Amino acid sequence: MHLWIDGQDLDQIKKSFDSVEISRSENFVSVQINKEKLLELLSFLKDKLGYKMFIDFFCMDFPVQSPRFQGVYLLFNPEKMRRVAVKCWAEGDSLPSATKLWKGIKWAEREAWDMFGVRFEGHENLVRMFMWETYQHHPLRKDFPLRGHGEVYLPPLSGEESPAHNYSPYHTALPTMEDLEITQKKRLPEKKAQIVLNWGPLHPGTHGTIWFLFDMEGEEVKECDIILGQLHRGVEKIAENITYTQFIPYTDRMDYISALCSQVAYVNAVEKHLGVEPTEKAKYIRTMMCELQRINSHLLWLGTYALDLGALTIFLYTFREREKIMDIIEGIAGIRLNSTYIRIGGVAKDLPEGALDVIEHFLNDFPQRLKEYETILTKNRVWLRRNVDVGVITREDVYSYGLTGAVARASGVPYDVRMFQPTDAYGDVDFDVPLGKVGDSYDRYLVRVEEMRQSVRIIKQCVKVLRQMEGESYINTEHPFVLPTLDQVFNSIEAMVKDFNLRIYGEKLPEGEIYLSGENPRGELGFYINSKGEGRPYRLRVRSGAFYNLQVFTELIKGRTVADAVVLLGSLDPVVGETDR
Amino acid sequence: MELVGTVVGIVIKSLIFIIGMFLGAAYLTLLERKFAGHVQQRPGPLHVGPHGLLQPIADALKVLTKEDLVPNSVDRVLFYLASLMAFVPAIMILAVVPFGEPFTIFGLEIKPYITDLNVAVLLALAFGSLSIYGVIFAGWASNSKYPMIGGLRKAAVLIGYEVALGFALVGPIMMAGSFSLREIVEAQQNMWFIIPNILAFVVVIFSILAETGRTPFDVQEAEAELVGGYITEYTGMKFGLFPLAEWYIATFVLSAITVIMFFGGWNPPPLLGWLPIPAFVWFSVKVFLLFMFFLWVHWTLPRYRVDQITEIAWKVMLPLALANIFIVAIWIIIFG
Amino acid sequence: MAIKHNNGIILTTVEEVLSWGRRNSLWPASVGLACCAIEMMHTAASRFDTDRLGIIFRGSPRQSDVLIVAGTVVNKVAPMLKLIYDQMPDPKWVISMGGCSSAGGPFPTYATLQGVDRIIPVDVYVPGCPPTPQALLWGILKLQKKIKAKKEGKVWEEIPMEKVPTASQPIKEKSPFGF
Amino acid sequence: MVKIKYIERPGLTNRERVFFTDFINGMKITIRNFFRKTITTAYPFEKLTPPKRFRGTHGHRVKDGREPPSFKVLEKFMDIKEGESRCVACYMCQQACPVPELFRIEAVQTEEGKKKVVRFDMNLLNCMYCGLCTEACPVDCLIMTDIYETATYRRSGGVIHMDDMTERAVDFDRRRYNEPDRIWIDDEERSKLWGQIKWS
Repeated sequence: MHLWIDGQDLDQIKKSFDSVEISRSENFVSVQINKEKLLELLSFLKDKLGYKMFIDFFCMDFPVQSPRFQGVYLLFNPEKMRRVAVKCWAEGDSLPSATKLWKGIKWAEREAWDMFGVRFEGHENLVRMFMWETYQHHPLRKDFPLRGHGEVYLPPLSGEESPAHNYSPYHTALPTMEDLEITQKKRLPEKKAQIVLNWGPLHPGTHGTIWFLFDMEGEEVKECDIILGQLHRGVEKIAENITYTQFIPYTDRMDYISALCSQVAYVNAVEKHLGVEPTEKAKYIRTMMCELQRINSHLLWLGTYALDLGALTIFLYTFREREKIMDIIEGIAGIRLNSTYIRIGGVAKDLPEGALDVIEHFLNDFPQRLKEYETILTKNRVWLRRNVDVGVITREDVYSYGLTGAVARASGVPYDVRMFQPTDAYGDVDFDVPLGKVGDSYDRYLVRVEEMRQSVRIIKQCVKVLRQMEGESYINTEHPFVLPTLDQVFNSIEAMVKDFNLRIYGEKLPEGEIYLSGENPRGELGFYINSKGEGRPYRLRVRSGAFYNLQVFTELIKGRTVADAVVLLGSLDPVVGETDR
Repeated sequence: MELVGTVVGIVIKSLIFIIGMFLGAAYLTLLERKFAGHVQQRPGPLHVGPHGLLQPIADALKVLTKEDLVPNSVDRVLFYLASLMAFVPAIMILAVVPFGEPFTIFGLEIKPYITDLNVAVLLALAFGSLSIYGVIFAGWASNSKYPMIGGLRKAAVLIGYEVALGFALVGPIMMAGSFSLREIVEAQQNMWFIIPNILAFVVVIFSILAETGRTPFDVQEAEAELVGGYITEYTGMKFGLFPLAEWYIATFVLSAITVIMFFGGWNPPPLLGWLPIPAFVWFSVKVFLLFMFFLWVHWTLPRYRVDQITEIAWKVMLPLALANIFIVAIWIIIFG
Repeated sequence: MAIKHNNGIILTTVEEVLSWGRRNSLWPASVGLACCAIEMMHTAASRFDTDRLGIIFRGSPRQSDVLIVAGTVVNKVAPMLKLIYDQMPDPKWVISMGGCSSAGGPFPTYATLQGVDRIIPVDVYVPGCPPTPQALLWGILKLQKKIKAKKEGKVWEEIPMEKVPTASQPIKEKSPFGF
Repeated sequence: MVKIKYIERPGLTNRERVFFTDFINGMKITIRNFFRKTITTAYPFEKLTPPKRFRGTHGHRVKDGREPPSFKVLEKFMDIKEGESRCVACYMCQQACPVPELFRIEAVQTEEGKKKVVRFDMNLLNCMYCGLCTEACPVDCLIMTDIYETATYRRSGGVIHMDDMTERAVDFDRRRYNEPDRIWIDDEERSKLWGQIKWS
């Protein structure tokens, strides 16, 4: 299913814009234009050709070329289901801001300013997205060291001189409380209403460390802004220093609630660029584990959402079901939460004995438990009063903010990556995609609960197919760039040599770039890999679903009270590891 | 001489009541944690003492010996006064609650209540509304944003439900013809007051849920929105007093008043009159069941928003209470 | 409390009872930062119930005694975490859960604090990424042993390095008074 | 085949609103769970045995006759006595690890020209427990045992050394070497949560 912009639209672009270079490859079609005509081309694409959905914007650093930074815009045409990438060199380290065309670009441009130092003219409040305001450097530049400049002497307070061999008392500079106050002041330049409430980073109500600033009149919120970066660990910078197989464990730590889905999305992107075809059994195992992880993630969402609204027992009931799924994942992969189980070319280990019986036992028992939660919550009048008509998202908001996942589907936009770009075994299983009509928190709740039922349906079909594939190989080791299994290394010298080479020099991805995304429980998780042919990616950009879904919060909370902030945050379901990367 | 006797009697009885209330409240925390545990399929406190029985003692020891941290930007007098204002009225209501009918042991005639005021209901309502001040002082004195919002929210809710509670209790008083709790109980010999006052019972249940801050009206300590409501800044025993007073003692005492008003105090249920169980046991069984009902509601339902709570108070509860007075009036005309 | 010098020589029984009280009602301040927070929630959920040991997760640091640092402590959060630690009333302990908070874990980058013990004194380090609920419960039991042995008064050299067991057998002897 | 399905929004009828049926149904479920058996494993007194594939602390397998054929090829350059760790100091585990600085491997040349591993430290506080090192070891020496109780009072407790790793792996092999590769051992702790499972 060809997903990128086709010839007919490209000719129209070539006709109306002469100084445009188009580079077409199987996995990535980009249109390059100079800075003056950029906004013109973007509005042409948005209005004339119907590419009105914003997917992602990021920058790349080429220290050798003269205009050093290059901005890449990714757009999507919801009717024709086509994608296009627009590239533009940032002369004088600055680009025109496109926030007037898509509201979702505001945070992406702040992140580009924070990480690369590219200025944006016309941006209403260009501040650092992740680091604190008084931070001097721009970390994602190629000349900035991974560990930063260690100039502060911070010995351990527990009195041990050198506790471990890789320990150094020197550390990068830590911010002080004054730095954080400056960061907060910069976010809301003028205080409009009565008080500014810090719904602080370390707060039991926020899911993880998100810092909300409410400009409040009494209990009503007039103005809101969100400071992210309290869990920014620099994963994209790490990705540029390790090989493709070594990056798989880091994809778990980004969206730690749906670890397997992130691994599958990343490994699919690498495989498609490398041209590796996983074995049939590996495809079905991946789809089954992905759907198990989706149920797992939606259960945690339901538990914390109900906990924030006061129904404490639902939190513990959903965690009882989560324990079951984590037992299954622990039995198959070895670890409960961040299971580094998927490998390039297949999966790390075969299914152990008894795995399919346990999964079937879970599938027979789970729908009845789901009905239990529904009877407590769905028709409960308190639940209805708190959820109906709270935070209504229109279709225009979905397109302009780039919302994906259950948040978009609850507003009636049929945007499901499994539908128009089926990877692994999604093409052969049949399932429904639930859509809402109104787009409020109640719809998002119903869409996610319905998605859990659909996942149960998908797993049933996968288990039925996997029962017949008992002895088949779970990893396609014939391909030159796929790591051999341990038994092959023990028994043949060639496998050992191939293993040594791949471990030392990494998988040599062909020159070029690819953007491929998977349907995470929190929206579309896309991986953009730009490789120069060595074993390490030149630039790895992670398009996080939760990052763009959280942006609509500042729009929805205006005029509502703090108690609704909890409902809205719960229904948008952000995970801080993924928003901050 | 007779004056000395009554003074000694009252002092002993009040000492028994206060110490009993302290120990009772401590073990009510254990009861709640055990009930919450088993509702969530986990055993609750298990290893501290046989089946967790020593858990309240461990909690009390730890909370008492905690460092008494008072932030410097705090209004010191109000800060200390707030926890007492919330705790003392809850215990004072016990003075008027009759636990059973008078009985005699080796010639001494003992009345199982401290005083038998003829305006007992008014006193109970007055002490109930006094605890609003504790809440507002706590919110104001902590001098930080979250307690302030939590305190004002709770005050708004309490005022709404005090009025509704006051009107709801008028029904049984009209039927009993007196304000004294003992006479109300004696008036329910043959028929409990719940039958005509079913609307008032619903209003009283919701008001008690709001008064003691139980879900679905659990506003003051909504962890998700406000970190700890108005008790965010309190540590050590000052913190210990708030949930003790509000969640356990107030709930116990108010459910005792509800039992007296609607379930006929220490009178046995209509069909089981012949059982040789003393009055005191009947009364405590009924209070225990009502307390468990509140726990059951607390651990199941989600929580309303503040403006929805006050809206229900003024638009639903108050009309229901007034309608109930009207129904009771008709009932009295018909049945005399 | 790990660095104060030993205060008393003869330990009165009151100290023994108080330390029993503190051991058996540890109220942690739920500071969940990253993936370890999910495992901390699972430890508090129904299957590995912490309420059995008297542990309730309190919202505000004012009312808690243990600070379980669960997740990566990023440079930007370090001063706030120090503030949370200072707000806690005095007999307080710190459990550093997971590799990220103990030593920067798999993130040797410009933005991560390489070990939370550079800003606050830590009592128990629980390795693991994330440590399973049983490993965290073992860390909590270790903290209770530390409080019970009243070693918090001693300087850390005098705490003997207990060997990591090579197999995990269930404990048989069960004292009726808890840990 | 993927189909679109619009969800319907159940409201609350007036009859249910008056008789509080939604509250009653919800509370029926909570009270039913009240009378069900608890699913808790009382940790210190009942421990859940992890599956054989569990990724716990690392261990060094010893030269005890069960080595893979690749070890016989590499053994000629090493002088490893019986019962010592099989490590051939090929640094492949350090190469495969995303955080290579957590390893500290030193090997020294003995008099008759053989290689001997002197020091093998791993700082488990920087480790991600991802298992890439165990898949890179050519002689199946570095494995992940099922021991998870590794909490210590000091940061240097997180660093494990070759001797206690060897001892750990010997104990792990003695306990679970010829155990079938099952999803988990079906003991009483698992059935508390799972009840009875129909094994095929």
